[in-house]
This record gives sequence, C-alpha cells and structure tokens, in this order.
Amino acid sequence: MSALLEAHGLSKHFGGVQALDGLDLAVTANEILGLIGPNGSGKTTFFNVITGIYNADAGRVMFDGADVTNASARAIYQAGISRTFQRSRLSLPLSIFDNIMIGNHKRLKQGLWFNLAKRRDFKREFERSYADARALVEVFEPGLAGRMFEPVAGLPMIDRRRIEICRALISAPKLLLLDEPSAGMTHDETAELMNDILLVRKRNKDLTIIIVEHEMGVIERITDRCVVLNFGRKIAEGPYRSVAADAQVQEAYLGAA
Amino acid sequence: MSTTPKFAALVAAFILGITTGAADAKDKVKVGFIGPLTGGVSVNGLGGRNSADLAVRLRNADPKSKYEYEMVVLDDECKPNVAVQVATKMAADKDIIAGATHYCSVTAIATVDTYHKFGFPVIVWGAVLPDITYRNKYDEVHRVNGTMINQNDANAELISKLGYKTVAVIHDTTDYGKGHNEYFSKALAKIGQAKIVGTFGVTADQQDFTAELTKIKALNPDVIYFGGLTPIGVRIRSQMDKLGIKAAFDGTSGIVSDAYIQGLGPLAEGTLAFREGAPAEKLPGGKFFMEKYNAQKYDNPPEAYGPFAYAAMGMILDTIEKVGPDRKKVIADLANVKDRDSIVGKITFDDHGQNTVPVITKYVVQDGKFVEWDDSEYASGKRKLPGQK
Amino acid sequence: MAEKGHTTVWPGIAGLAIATGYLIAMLGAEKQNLIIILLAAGIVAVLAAGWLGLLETVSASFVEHEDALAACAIGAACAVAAVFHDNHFVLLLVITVLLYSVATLGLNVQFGYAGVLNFAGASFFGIGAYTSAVLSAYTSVPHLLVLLIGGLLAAFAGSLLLLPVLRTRGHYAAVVTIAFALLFKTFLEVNDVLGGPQGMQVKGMRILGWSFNDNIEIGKILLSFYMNYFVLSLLLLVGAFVLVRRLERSWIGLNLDALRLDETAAGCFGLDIVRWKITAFLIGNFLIGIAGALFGIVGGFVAPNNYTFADSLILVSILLLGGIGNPWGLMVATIIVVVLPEKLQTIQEYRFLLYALMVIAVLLFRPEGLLPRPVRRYFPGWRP
Amino acid sequence: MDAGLLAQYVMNGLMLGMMYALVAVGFTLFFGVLDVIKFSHGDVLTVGAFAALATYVGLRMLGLNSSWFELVVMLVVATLAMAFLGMVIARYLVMPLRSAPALNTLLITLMLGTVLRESVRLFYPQGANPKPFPALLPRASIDLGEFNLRLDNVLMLTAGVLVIVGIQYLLNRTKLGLAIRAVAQDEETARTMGINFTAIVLVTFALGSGLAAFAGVMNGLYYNEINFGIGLYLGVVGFSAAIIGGLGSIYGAILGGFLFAGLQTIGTVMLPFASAYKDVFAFAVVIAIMAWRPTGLIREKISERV
Repeated sequence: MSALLEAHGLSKHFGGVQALDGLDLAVTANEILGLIGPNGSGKTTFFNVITGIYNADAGRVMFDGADVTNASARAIYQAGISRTFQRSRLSLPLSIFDNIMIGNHKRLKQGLWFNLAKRRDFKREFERSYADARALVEVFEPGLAGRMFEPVAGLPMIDRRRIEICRALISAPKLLLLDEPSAGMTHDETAELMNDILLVRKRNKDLTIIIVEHEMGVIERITDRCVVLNFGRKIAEGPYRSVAADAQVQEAYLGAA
Repeated sequence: MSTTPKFAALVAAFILGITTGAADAKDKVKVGFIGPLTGGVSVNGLGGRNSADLAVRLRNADPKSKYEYEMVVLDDECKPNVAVQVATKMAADKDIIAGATHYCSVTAIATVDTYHKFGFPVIVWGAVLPDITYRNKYDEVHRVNGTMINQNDANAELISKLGYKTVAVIHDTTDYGKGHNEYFSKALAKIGQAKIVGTFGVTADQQDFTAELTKIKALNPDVIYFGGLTPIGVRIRSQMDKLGIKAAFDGTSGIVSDAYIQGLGPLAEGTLAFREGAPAEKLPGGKFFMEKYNAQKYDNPPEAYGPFAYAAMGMILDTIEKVGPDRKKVIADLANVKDRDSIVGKITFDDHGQNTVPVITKYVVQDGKFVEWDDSEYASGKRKLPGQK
Repeated sequence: MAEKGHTTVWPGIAGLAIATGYLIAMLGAEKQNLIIILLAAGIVAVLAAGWLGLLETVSASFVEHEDALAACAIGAACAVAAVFHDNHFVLLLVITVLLYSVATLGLNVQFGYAGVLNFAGASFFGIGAYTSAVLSAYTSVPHLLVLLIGGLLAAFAGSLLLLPVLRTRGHYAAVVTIAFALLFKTFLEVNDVLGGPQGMQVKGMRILGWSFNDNIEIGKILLSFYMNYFVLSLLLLVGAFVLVRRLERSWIGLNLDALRLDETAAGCFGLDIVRWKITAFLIGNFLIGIAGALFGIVGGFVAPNNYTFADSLILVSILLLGGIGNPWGLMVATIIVVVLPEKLQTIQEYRFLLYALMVIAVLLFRPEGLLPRPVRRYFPGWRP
Repeated sequence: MDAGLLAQYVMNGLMLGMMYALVAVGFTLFFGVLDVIKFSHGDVLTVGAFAALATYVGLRMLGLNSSWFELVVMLVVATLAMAFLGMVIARYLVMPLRSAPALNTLLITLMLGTVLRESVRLFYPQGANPKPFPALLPRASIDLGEFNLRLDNVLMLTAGVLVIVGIQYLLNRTKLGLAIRAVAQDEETARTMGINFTAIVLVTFALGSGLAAFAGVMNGLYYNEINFGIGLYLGVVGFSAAIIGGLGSIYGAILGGFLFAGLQTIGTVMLPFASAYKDVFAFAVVIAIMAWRPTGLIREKISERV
C-alpha cells in the first residue's frame, strides 16, 4: 500500500508556541485516519499547513507522489485535497446550491467569455452540476434536495454540516480532511452524519479521509488507524484500541484535562 | 387596497396641478435668479437674492406695472456642475423670460453656453471674470458689474502710489483667483514700480496657510495681494498675524462683504479692497435702495453686490414692461442699452453686453467698516498702512 | 420563496405601471405643495404596500419573470421620455438617472459582489468625462469610440490602485480609494492642462453626421435634443444591465460572492482571489468610466467640483439605499437620489439636510436597503 | 534654508500634526471598541467649536471677561456637550447598526455629519459665514530671526500633548482603560469578565467626542476663525491618519497625524511644483504607504482562527 499523503518533520510555530514539532505522518490510500489529541496539540494546524493556509517552518509534504510543501491552497485543492472547517464556514447568504458549487470550482469552466457570452453551453454545464449536487445532497438528507435554492442561513447546524461536507465532496477529492465534524451537534446527529460519509465513501472507493475528532465513539467506529498528537508531536499510532490503551496517550489527555 | 390611497393622492395631485396651473397662466410673468445660496459664499448669494427679490416686490407693488412678476430662485452652490444643471432647468422653462444670474465667476463662465443654447437672456449680477462676456459674443449674456480688469488696474495703481516695492500674490486656484492673479500682475507690470516676489496658488477649501505664509515671510514683501473670496481671505489674514507678518493686506472685490469684517474683527483694520461701480450709498438711488431693503427685514445684508442684483433685475423688469414677455424681444432690446440710470450708476452695454463701468471704488477697512479710500484717514495720512510711505 | 409560490408576471407589471405613473407625476410636478403631497403619498403607499406584503409579491414576480419585466421597464423608460419629449430639463434628469444607474451597476460589481470597496466612484466617473472633454476638444476620434476609451482609461487608472486595493482589507481599503478621490479632485484643480478649477467645455455628440445637440422636429412635434442622448443612455444602461446580470448569474458571480463572504474558504476551494478581485475592479471602473464619458458629453461641461469625494459617497449611498447587489434596487435608489433633491430645489437651503435625514432613516429602519438582493437564480424561472 | 525658517516650519507642522492626531485618536478609540468608523467625527468637532463660541458669546453677554475663566468654561461646556452628543450618536445610530455591514455605519455617520454641518450652517446665527474665534491665550511672542515663537502656540501644543498623554494613561493605567481595552479585544470575553459592554461603548464615544470638541476649540484658538466646513476636511485627514498609523493602536493615530502634517509641510516647502499640489503629494504617499503596509505603519495583529 503506497502512502497517499506523507509529512516529514513538519514544523510550525506561532510566536513562542510550537504548534507542530517535526511531525512525521503518512496516510495510505483508501484508509480513514483518525487524528486525535488534546486541545492545542496541533491537529487543526496540521490541516492548515497541509491545505496551504499556513506555510510550514520546516519539513516536507508529499501528496500522491508530488511535493506539495507550502503549495498554495488553490494548488492543494487542484491536486485533490479538500476539507471542512472546525467552525462551519459556509457562505450563509448564498443558496445551498451555490455553496456546493463553490466546492465544485475546479470542474466548472471559469472563462469570462464562456460565462458571459455562451449562455447555452453555460446552461448545460449548470444543469449537469445541479444534477450532481442534488444527487450528493440526497445521500445526506433527501429533504434538502428540494430546497437547493434556499439560503443556507436558514438551516439548522446539522444541515449546514451536511452542506459543508457536500461542498468538500462534490469535486470528488482523493483526500478529505474533516475537522471536528461533530462540533455543535448532538451524538445521534454525529452518528447519522458519519454513516452518510461512509455511504459516500462506499460509492467512490478511492476516497481517503483524515478526521480530527474529540468524540472518541466516532473515532472508534469509523477509523482504520489513529495518530495521536501532543504538543505538535506524534506520541502514538495504530488502531484506536491500542492507542487508547497507550499510557503516554492517557497521560497526555489527563494532563490536558 | 394599499394602492388606492396612492391613486387618490395622484388624482388629487393632478387636479390640483391642473387647476393651479390654469390659475397663474394669466398675466403673471416669471423671471429668474441664480446665485450661491449654500456654501461658503452663500451670504453674497442671499444678499443678491434679497436685492433682486426687492426689485420684484417693488414692481409688483407698483400699480402701473403691466404684469405680475414671480421670481424663480435657483441655487448654483458656486459649483460649475450644479450651475450648469440649474441653468439648464431655468433656461429650459419657457415660462421664465429672463434671469439675473451668478455671483461666482466659475459658475457664470460655465453656464454662458447653456444660456446661448437655449436663447435665454441673462444679466450677470456679480461675477467679474472678463471671459464671461468677452470669450464669446453671445447676445443672451450681459453683465451690469464691471470685470476684474478695471479693479486690478485701480489696485495696482494705488499700491504703486503708496510707494510699495514688493508684492507677494496669493490666489485661490479657481478661475476667479487665477484671473485676478493674471490681470493684477499685468497691471502692476505696466506701471513697473512694484514687483511680484512670489505667487502662491491655494485651494478654495484650504484651512491652513501657515506653510505658504512662512515662505512669504522669508520673502518679506511690503504687500500681500489676495485674489479670492471672503472665507479663505479671512483665514489668510488671521494667519498672517499668527506668523507675525507685517505686510499690508490687499484684497479684491471678493472680500468686500460684511462677513469679512465679522470674521476678523480688529484684524480687518487696514485691509484694502476694490469694487467696480460707485458705492450704493453714494448714489441717489442707493439711499432709496437701502431704505427699501431694510424695510423688508431680510435676515441678510445686501452685501457688496446686492445693488447690482437689484439693478440687473430692475433692468430685466423694465425691458419686459417695455417689449412684453418674449425672450427674443428682450434680447433685442437689451442689445442697445445706453446710459440707463440705475442705483449703481449709468449702465451702458458694449457689443459684448458688458457694462462699461467707469468708476472703481477703492476701499479700506477702517474701524470695522469698508470706507472709501479717499475719505479714509489712511488717505489723509492720519493713519498709516503697514509700510506706507 | 420563489421555489414554492409560483408568482405570475402581473404583480410585477402592476408595480412597474404604478411606479412609472408616479414618476411621471413627480417629474411633471412644479408646485412645491404638489410635490410635497406626491412625496407623502408615495411614502405612505410604499409603507402600506410593504405592510400588506405587496412589495414581496412584486419582487417575487420580478425574480420569476425578470426578462419579461425588464422589457416592460424599458418600455416604461420610453414612456416617461415620450411624455416629456420636449421638456429639456426633465429629460436631462432622466438621462442623469440612466447614467448614474450604469455607474452604480459598476460599483455594484466591485462592492456588491466582490466586496472591493470603492470610495472614488466619482473620480472614475470623472476620468471618463474628462476623457471625452479632452478627446472632443483636441482630436477627431469618433464619439462612440470616445466613450469606449473613457471606460478603458477609467479601468486603467483603477489598475494603478490595484496593488494597495488588493493588499488591504475593510477600512484600510476604504482609505486607499478615499485618498485617491481627494487626490484626484485636487489634481484636477491645480493643473492647468485640464482647465483647472475652471473645467472644460465638451462638444456635443456627433454620430455619422447626426448632431445630438439639435432639436428634432417631426412634423409638428418638436423633440428636445436630449432625446438623442436619452436613447443612447438607455442603450448603454440595457447593455450594462445585461452584462452585470450575466456576470452575477454565472460561476464568476458565484466566485465573487464566495471571496467576498470568506476569502480563506474560497481559497481552499481553488478560487484565484487576486484574479477575480482584479476582474471585478476593472469591469466596475470600466462601466463607471463609460457612464462618465457619456455624462460629460451630455452635460457639455466638466469641472473638478463634479467629481468630489462627496459625489463618490452619493454613489455609494445609492448602492446601500437600493440594496447591495440588487440591480433593480439600485436603479430605484438612483431615481430617488437624483430626482428628489432636484425636486426639493423649492426648499433650496434645507434639501441637503432633508436628504441626509432620509438616508439615515432608511439605514436605521431598512438596513438591507429598499430592495434586498434575492438568492441567485442562474436562469429566472428555471426549475429542475 | 536658515534655521529660523526651518524652526517656523517645524512649529507649523507640529501644530497641524497635533490637531490631526487629536482627531485621529478619536477614530482609533471608536474603532477599537466597536470596529466601526464614525465619520461624523469631524463634524462633531465643528459643532464642538461652535458650542464653545456660543458659550463665549453668552459669557460676554453676562459681562464676564477674564479670558482664562472664559476659556475654561468654553472648554468644559463644549467637551461635555459633545461627549453627550457622542453618547447619543453611539446609542441611537451606531449600536443599532451593529448587525448590519460596517459600510452602513460608515454611511449613516457620514450622513449624520452632513446633518450636523448643515444644521450649523442653517441654524447658527449667520452660520454660513466664517466666524471670528476669540484669541484667549496670551499673545506674547519672540522673534528669533525668521522664527516667530508665540506663547499661545506653545501653550496649545503643550495642552494637546498633555491630553494625548492623558488618554494614553487612561487607557493603559486605569480600570476604565482596562475595560475599554477588554471590550476592544473581544466583546464576549469582556461580557464574561462582567464588563457592561454598552456602558463602555458609550463612555468611549463620549471620550472620543469630547476629544473632538477639544480639538475644535484648539482649531479655533489656533486659526482664530471657524466655519461650518472645518470638520469635513479634518475628519477625512484624521481618518487617513488613523489608518496609515494603524487602527490597532493609539500610537498609530498619533504617528499618522504628525506624519500627514509633515507630508503637507514638505509638500509645500521642499517640492519643486506649486504648493497647491501638497495634498496630491500627501495623499499619494498615503496610498503608497497602504500598498507597503496594508494594515498601517504600526501593524494591527490580525489573528484569524480557521
């Protein structure tokens, strides 16, 4: 099994805080990797460095055989990594469809001439994209499929999460980064959401997922493997059960608690 | 349901419009006035408006007058763009026969083409830029007040007579200030006694002049000539004092206003200024004008150009009385105005419709009043301007 | 929401008809008391309509049947012009409305969609106007081409600000354009080449020997020469409207919204922030410039005072009054902002005061503007 | 250029800069607590100056004329009146718009500025004219070559500096200042710290507006002339100053104020072209600075959680 994403000696500090400290991490294709650790252990920073929001101070990142160290957010997305955000970052005034289409950027023709002058062709592309988006939304919540042109602002948290995940999935990425999908939702809602994600994954086999999550139930249920971070360093790795048993890990959590 | 009140209102409105419209279609004649009613020089505009209004009131009070006059007043804000818009509005309104227009040169020069385009006869009552009448030869455009050329000749002459040798020029960068700078420099050069040691353009809304004045202070001129309007005139004069500049302050018609003296208090003392036409109070008509004006209890004084506005409007009304409310006839009649009596003296239009004003009044501020130079204690030598020989 | 209630075209047509009738009455009114009555009636009616939810019905109908209603709107504009066919001044007002609408459409692309602040709208308008002044004075460039050049120059001048505009955000971005607005006006005032504060005359338009500045006589009827400009301005507005609409209803419009609402997220989904900001800024200034170029010719006169910071603010206030991002809204707002102070000439000295108070009231009680922007419909009336 | 002249320019620059800085500090305060630009600030300054003038006239009518006493009363009345006005503005115009986009606040305060300006022009007796402002400070002066050092300028400069230092002290050393900074940092945390948010906002606006009144009086004393237009220009310049300095800190405002004054003076004195170009120059530099330091000379720390 070849590694889809590899990070070597990845470091990032803010002022005095060492958010990532020589982190080595590899995800193999088609696996679901759980990234866990106490608050401020560098999970989200890892995502932000990978997706080009921050530049790493040191270290290298390989994705799908290419060096993507400090590549721009755009390049990363083009390469096939898309993500969700810890605090939902949808464009609230825009419709469900619009929000999903933002995620579909790389599959939409962006030329001025095409968009302004060739309305017929545009309409075809629009209708195709609409069908895709609708199909995807139906997986998560058929109820939403009929409300594609309503503003997101009016939706409850769980639906917003769903839309956000659809936005990340619509471009059929190779790697999906989920940043605390359970945040702000009840236990059942989270479970429901996870099932939907797995369902989507079944459909397109080669979807690899890294998930940052505090709900250990979720981690246990869906991840093949876990990496535990503390102070930006990897302190344990392996199936959930084994890492959960790991003394160092427990200490880290208790220490943090 | 919601729209019914609107419709009702509309219908009502229309009926009202029609009836009122019908009511004043009778021998009522509309004439126009344009001046700066808002902005920094609005006092002069309001003074002019009141004076023109006075002319109309007196005429309407006169049983012998053939028509009942209504004066349409528009505000040019002393801005060319606004002026062009309101001028278009007035000229485009066929019911308005003629107008007394503009105190600010920048607005007058901007609108002459409009008046020409619409064949609308106007008499300029305050703006002094020569180009207004002389750039083109428009039959529609006339002016009762003189141009800045005459006053600058007089100005340069007095400066030289008083034995001043060096002059620093400050002018606002509007056409008004630039024009003054140009004609004053020419006039001074012609006499060839005093020379200009420095020229400074300042923007019309400028607040702080210390930088310019400090430069001037280094040049140490006998006189500071100022081509601009009251608001910044006041600022420059008081900031001269701040920097301890002793030179005499020599202004133009633009500062001949009570606002200037109010704005400076004692500092205004000894300021020179020039204005075309004899001072109203010196003329028989002038006394009459002042009395009537005060009788109306307007909340602004007529200011320096009120009499001209009064004269301009008076002339318009005379002409309409004579030839009837018809623009073409009015223009034709205004084409040959000779030695027409008015409260600003005899009015004669040259072939450009420019009143060839012989008299220029020299003013100096003495004890908080603009006093005619020749009657002033400065002329008699009782007091001396700074550096006066 | 449009998804559910299938509104017919009629509420839209009715609303348009009433509005047109009202506008004609307003423009025609001369007597002060009449104007006041009309104004009051208008406000009451609008409030009542809003209270009865009629406004929503109307705007819903506009969302559903936009193309049809747009055609009607063009008709309405022509109707207004027809009524005042020989009234120079009213036509000038109407033209002013049309061209200001074009300019605010441009501003709308920049601010309403891309979120790029521009407090120098009047300056770019002025660049267009001065272009036509200079070109018509010193060259014999065909006048339609002059308009185009005006637009291009405005866009070019805008591109000088690109670096600071792109690097700054929010209030910091505001100061860049504010500084430019002040700089531009002072510059016009102090340099003599462009006539200084004196300004410049602009020659009337000529296209293929047809002089726009002559009145037109058809049999007995005399049409004001402004009719020429009216037609041209209307065409320009229609063009601009179609452009902006298509822009909004395309992936580009989506991109602009996305980067306005959340640059970081947009970046994470491959949006080229810089490219789209530049696109929006240039297109916006181009529209403003063209409008300015034509307006300069119509007015026949350009001067620095036309293009002050205050005028830029009026443009921005139009945007907010109308409802940011909604072309229909901003056309309504333009009508109000241009026509009202003009009509209030009768109470000369107090009109600025009243105007300001009115804007404050709107911002307080209807912060999202008169006609808030509806969700994007890529094809009006389209259903899966 | 000889030393005296240089000194004179420096003095002019300092006076101007002090004026700008006072206005700019106001902008920074408002921005600090509410992240809003209160554009009516300049016109509040105008109203403050006119309030002071009216007080003066009133006192004269009462036959009181000891210039120090008059000055104090004028300052107190103007400052308090504007502080109150500031609170009213904050309470009824700015705070209600907090949910709306920032631009709405900017516009509503701009329009308020117009209202204030027009009101002064229309309702203050002869408000359209420039008004003489009494020179209440001792006018003694010494001529040092080209440099004419005036006691009143020195006094004003000192007063201005003292006020700015005072504000600085108040923000950094007092409980109130702590509360203000807490609110500025993060509203929620401030609330949880048991700080009465609304009260702090009102106080801050009172403070800033009082400052504007003070600047207005300074302006009047310095130029001995006020008019309904002074605020507009000072407002824009003060805003630009606050921005180029960096809205983050009060030092930014001060730096920006003096910098802008410096640019204008340089623009007049040292540049080859006509002095009328000085604003073109100054604002061009402002734009350049924004391109170079997008968040002002003293950088604002923008930390965005993703």
